[in-house]
Amino acid sequence: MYSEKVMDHFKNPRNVGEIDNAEGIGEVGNPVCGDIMKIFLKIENNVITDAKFKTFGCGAAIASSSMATELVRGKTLEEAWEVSNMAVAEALEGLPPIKMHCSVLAEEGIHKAINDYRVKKGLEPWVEKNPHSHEHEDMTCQH
Amino acid sequence: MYSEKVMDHFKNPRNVGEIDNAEGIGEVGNPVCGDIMKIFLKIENNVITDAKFKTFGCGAAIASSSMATELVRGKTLEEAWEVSNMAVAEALEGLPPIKMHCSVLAEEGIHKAINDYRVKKGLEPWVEKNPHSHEHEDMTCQH
Amino acid sequence: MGAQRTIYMDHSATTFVKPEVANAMIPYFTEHFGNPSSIYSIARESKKAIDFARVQTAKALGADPGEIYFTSGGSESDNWAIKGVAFANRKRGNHIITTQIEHHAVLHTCQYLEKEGFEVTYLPVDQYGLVDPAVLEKAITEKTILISIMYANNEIGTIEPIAEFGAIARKHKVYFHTDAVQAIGSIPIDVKAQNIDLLSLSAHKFYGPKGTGALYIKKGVRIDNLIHGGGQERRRRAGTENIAGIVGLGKAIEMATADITGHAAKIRSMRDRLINGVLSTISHTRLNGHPEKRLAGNFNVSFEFIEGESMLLWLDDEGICASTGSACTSGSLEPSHVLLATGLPVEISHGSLRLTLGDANTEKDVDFVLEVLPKIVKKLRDMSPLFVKSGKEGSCNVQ
Amino acid sequence: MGAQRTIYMDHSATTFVKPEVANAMIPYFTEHFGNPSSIYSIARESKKAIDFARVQTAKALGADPGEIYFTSGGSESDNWAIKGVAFANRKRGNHIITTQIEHHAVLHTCQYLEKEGFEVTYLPVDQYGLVDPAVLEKAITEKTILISIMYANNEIGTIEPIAEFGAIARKHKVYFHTDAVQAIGSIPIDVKAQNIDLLSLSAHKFYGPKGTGALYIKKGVRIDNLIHGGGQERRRRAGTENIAGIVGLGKAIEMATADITGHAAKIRSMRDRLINGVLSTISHTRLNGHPEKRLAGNFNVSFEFIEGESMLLWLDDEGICASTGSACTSGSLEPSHVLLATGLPVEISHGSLRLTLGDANTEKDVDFVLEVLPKIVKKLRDMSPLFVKSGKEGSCNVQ
Ligand SMILES: Cc1ncc(COP(=O)(O)O)c(C=O)c1O
Ligand SMILES: Cc1ncc(COP(=O)(O)O)c(C=O)c1O
Repeated sequence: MYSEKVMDHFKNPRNVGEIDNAEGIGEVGNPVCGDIMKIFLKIENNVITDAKFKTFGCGAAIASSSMATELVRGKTLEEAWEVSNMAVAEALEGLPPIKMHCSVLAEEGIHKAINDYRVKKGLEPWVEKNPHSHEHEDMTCQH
Repeated sequence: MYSEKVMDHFKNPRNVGEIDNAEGIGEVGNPVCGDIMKIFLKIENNVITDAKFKTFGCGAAIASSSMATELVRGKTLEEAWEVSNMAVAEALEGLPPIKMHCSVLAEEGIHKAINDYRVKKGLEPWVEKNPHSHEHEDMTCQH
Repeated sequence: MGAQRTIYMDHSATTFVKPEVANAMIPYFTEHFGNPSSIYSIARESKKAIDFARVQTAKALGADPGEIYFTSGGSESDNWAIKGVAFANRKRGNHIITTQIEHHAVLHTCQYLEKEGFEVTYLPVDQYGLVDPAVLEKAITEKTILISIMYANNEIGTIEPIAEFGAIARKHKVYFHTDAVQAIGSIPIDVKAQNIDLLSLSAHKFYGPKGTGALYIKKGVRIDNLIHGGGQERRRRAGTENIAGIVGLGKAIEMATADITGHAAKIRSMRDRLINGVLSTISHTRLNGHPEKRLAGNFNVSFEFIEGESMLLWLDDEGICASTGSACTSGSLEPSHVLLATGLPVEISHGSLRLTLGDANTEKDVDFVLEVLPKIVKKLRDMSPLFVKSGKEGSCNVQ
Repeated sequence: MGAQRTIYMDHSATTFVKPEVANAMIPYFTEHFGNPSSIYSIARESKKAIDFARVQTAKALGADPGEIYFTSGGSESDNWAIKGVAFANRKRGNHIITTQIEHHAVLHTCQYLEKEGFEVTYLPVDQYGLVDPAVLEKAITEKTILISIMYANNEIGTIEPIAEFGAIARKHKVYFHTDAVQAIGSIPIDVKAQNIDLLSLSAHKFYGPKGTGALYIKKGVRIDNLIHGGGQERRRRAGTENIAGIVGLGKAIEMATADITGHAAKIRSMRDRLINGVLSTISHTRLNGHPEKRLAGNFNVSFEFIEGESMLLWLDDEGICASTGSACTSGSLEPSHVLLATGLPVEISHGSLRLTLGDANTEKDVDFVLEVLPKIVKKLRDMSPLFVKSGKEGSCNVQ
């Protein structure tokens, strides 16, 4: 069902935990839908120097959180914003169709954490370029 | 499917053949229905001294003809008239429900041969006591 | 993954075929393969084997052999019972009563019938998954032609008061069908005493082969065919008989019902140790289903703050086979309709685990699960954002 | 009875399971028994096995694996194809075209649909059992939603011009279903080239297990489910998968289609020797079906003045397994609807015998039947009142 990469990130998730006094925090998802992700970003000079997560969800949700935090570490906020759900899914060597929404959640979590930082800094939050890309047929629970 | 008795009378049918100048001959059935029986009776002093048959039909039809001719041999015409299809079926140790009509055919064949004799002798043919007993649900081909 | 051995705790999803059953089946593949509808000797062997399995099955249910019809499994039996009775009795009425906790083979069939102009009442259940006989009786109208209530639930294991439903159905002259797929071998069944008109069963739930089931149809019940064609099964279910499968079903049901009480007691004692062990060592944990009126092998539990699939993956990594909800829905994102019907909050239903014990298990398996499961729950809770919010203390166990 | 050995000449009724097929199946009973819908490792084994069988089946038909749905046999496949398309396309029209010589799984399903408000045209056949494509095309109306014509007839073996029917159906945008139960392994099939939208098959006709079949459904075909419930077979056919059966079907269809031409040539040469031997030594004998366009193993013959069942019993006594008409109707008193459709007089149809050769046979079997059959026919004719009437001389063989 899952790729080896997904299983690796599920069984050995990178960056689990919280960051005290994180510059940006994003929580997405809904317990009613069976998945919640909370992303913590440490941001120094516009660069993500640390990223951590806590996730309630299925194997794909945990692996997506792990991979997304890996992908944004060391990136500028502009670069991190461009990390799409497809990039997360590809880095995981694919996700089953009914699990694609987990990668969407990860993208949303990163975006929300970045905007949390921007708002706290008194900046305009960035807008989702293509919010409709987050809708997908297979979702039975809309967040 | 068939009892051992049926198989015995099918494989070793008694009284196959014709009787030259038989006193009574009865032919019943219809090739369209898949069975025809022709019964030949030799009658001396109101007693059936010989009975033979020719049959086109299934295993049960052949066994019923064989058994019916056995049962009426040596009987008076009155006694032979009383040999019912149930008697034939019982003597055969039973017939499958969809094959019960074969025993009916045998009874009818004997009756027809007896009446053939009576009519030739200028006597009234006997009437079937219970002609409706010959109807049975399982018959898809009515003779 | 890294498992050394397999601990199978998903007997409600399916069971292994017992060697005795497999051995009974094998001669019917290459040797006694004759089509039972034919008249030659080797075909009569097949017919005899089917007749024997029919007697075995009838005996297990207290039915007459002439009331047993072999099918391709529980789903076909459920579809046949419900659509068959519905269409054959349309002129008498168009109302069907079932429950909210049925298997999808019943629920989706009823939903299909709704599109075809039937009205269906889906009875609620209490927190334990029990249907109230008084509520059933009130739901009956003069248009009601069929009541279909499962014997025991496949997810939470709750055993329904079938004899009471049967009596009510009889009193109101409504046909009563029960999906007994999970009950065979766990609960003694007597279709006559319990006033059951139709009963579905499936061989692979009691150590028989997959793809073979049966429908008991009480003599005289008006029912349409589901699969039309040849004259097999006394003209009621077309298709060349799956002789090996039928022989396997017969052997399996005979074995499964030979000593139900003794067998259930053994399974129940292992299961109870598992339940008590889990509930006493893991906090924020709820037992789903009825504490006593439940299938001997069934343990269904919700762990708050974590999600079921990730539990399953870790259990699988340890060689433990389990499920969340029913097997057929474990690929889906939807929470169990059964748990929701018992009033369990959606977010908690996501953290549910079903362990169903059976003949593949030993006490050692229970020890191992009790050793491993608390660690898995802890690991997942440690990474759950919900756990911190709610605090680690306190317990809301339902005993 | 007294037979020393068994000569099986009823391969169209059912076949033995080949040892390779049985061996492929056996591990899935006691070992790899996991429910393929579950997510743990042993269940993934089951899923892989089913996926593989799906590829094997698709390859044999020139289909995509995603177009193969496993069922419980030919009858279920036929019922599903016809009812499923009929109900799903009711709004487009209510007319179905089939033929007078279909298997009962098609005919009785169509008769059932007539009761449900559908109109069915039963196309006639010529003396050889062939359907005329021009007659088919003329029967199509704007209300026609489905054409169902069998690939090859189970009684007389006639092979229909399926590609021509497919082209006509495509031209008129009507779905085309073919019952290919008898064709698999005897005739090369290519569903794409032949414009087939739905195709039924059944494993036990090509040395696979009974109780397993498949329906090919071309991508995009609108069809309702027949068995509702769990999400198996991509939500189209509920019920825990008969893994062992499906694995057996896959292996069997791969073997049966590996060398159709070579295999058919071998069977055909035995069969032709049998036909020629019987027709040349027994008078008042007719070959039923088409002289060339027939299944390689099929020999259907009518012997005037005698009745089929009594022939079967004597053949059985010699250890020869044969049938009259089809297996499903051999218990019935009705003459074959197929033979009648070819114009054979009823009384002659009663004296019909079907010998279907296959992998169980050798040239010796043919020798033995040629030795025994004339004696049996003579014995029965000698006790037939019809034979004398018609005279023993003369012949009305149809070559
Ligand atoms: C042409 C044809 N269609 C359908 C069937 C039905 O297949 P099954 O008996 O496997 O259901 C058969 C054989 O019985 C057949 O010969
Ligand atoms: C209660 C219940 N009903 C019906 C079914 C369907 O049985 P099958 O999968 O054999 O078709 C199952 C199991 O899958 C079940 O647990």
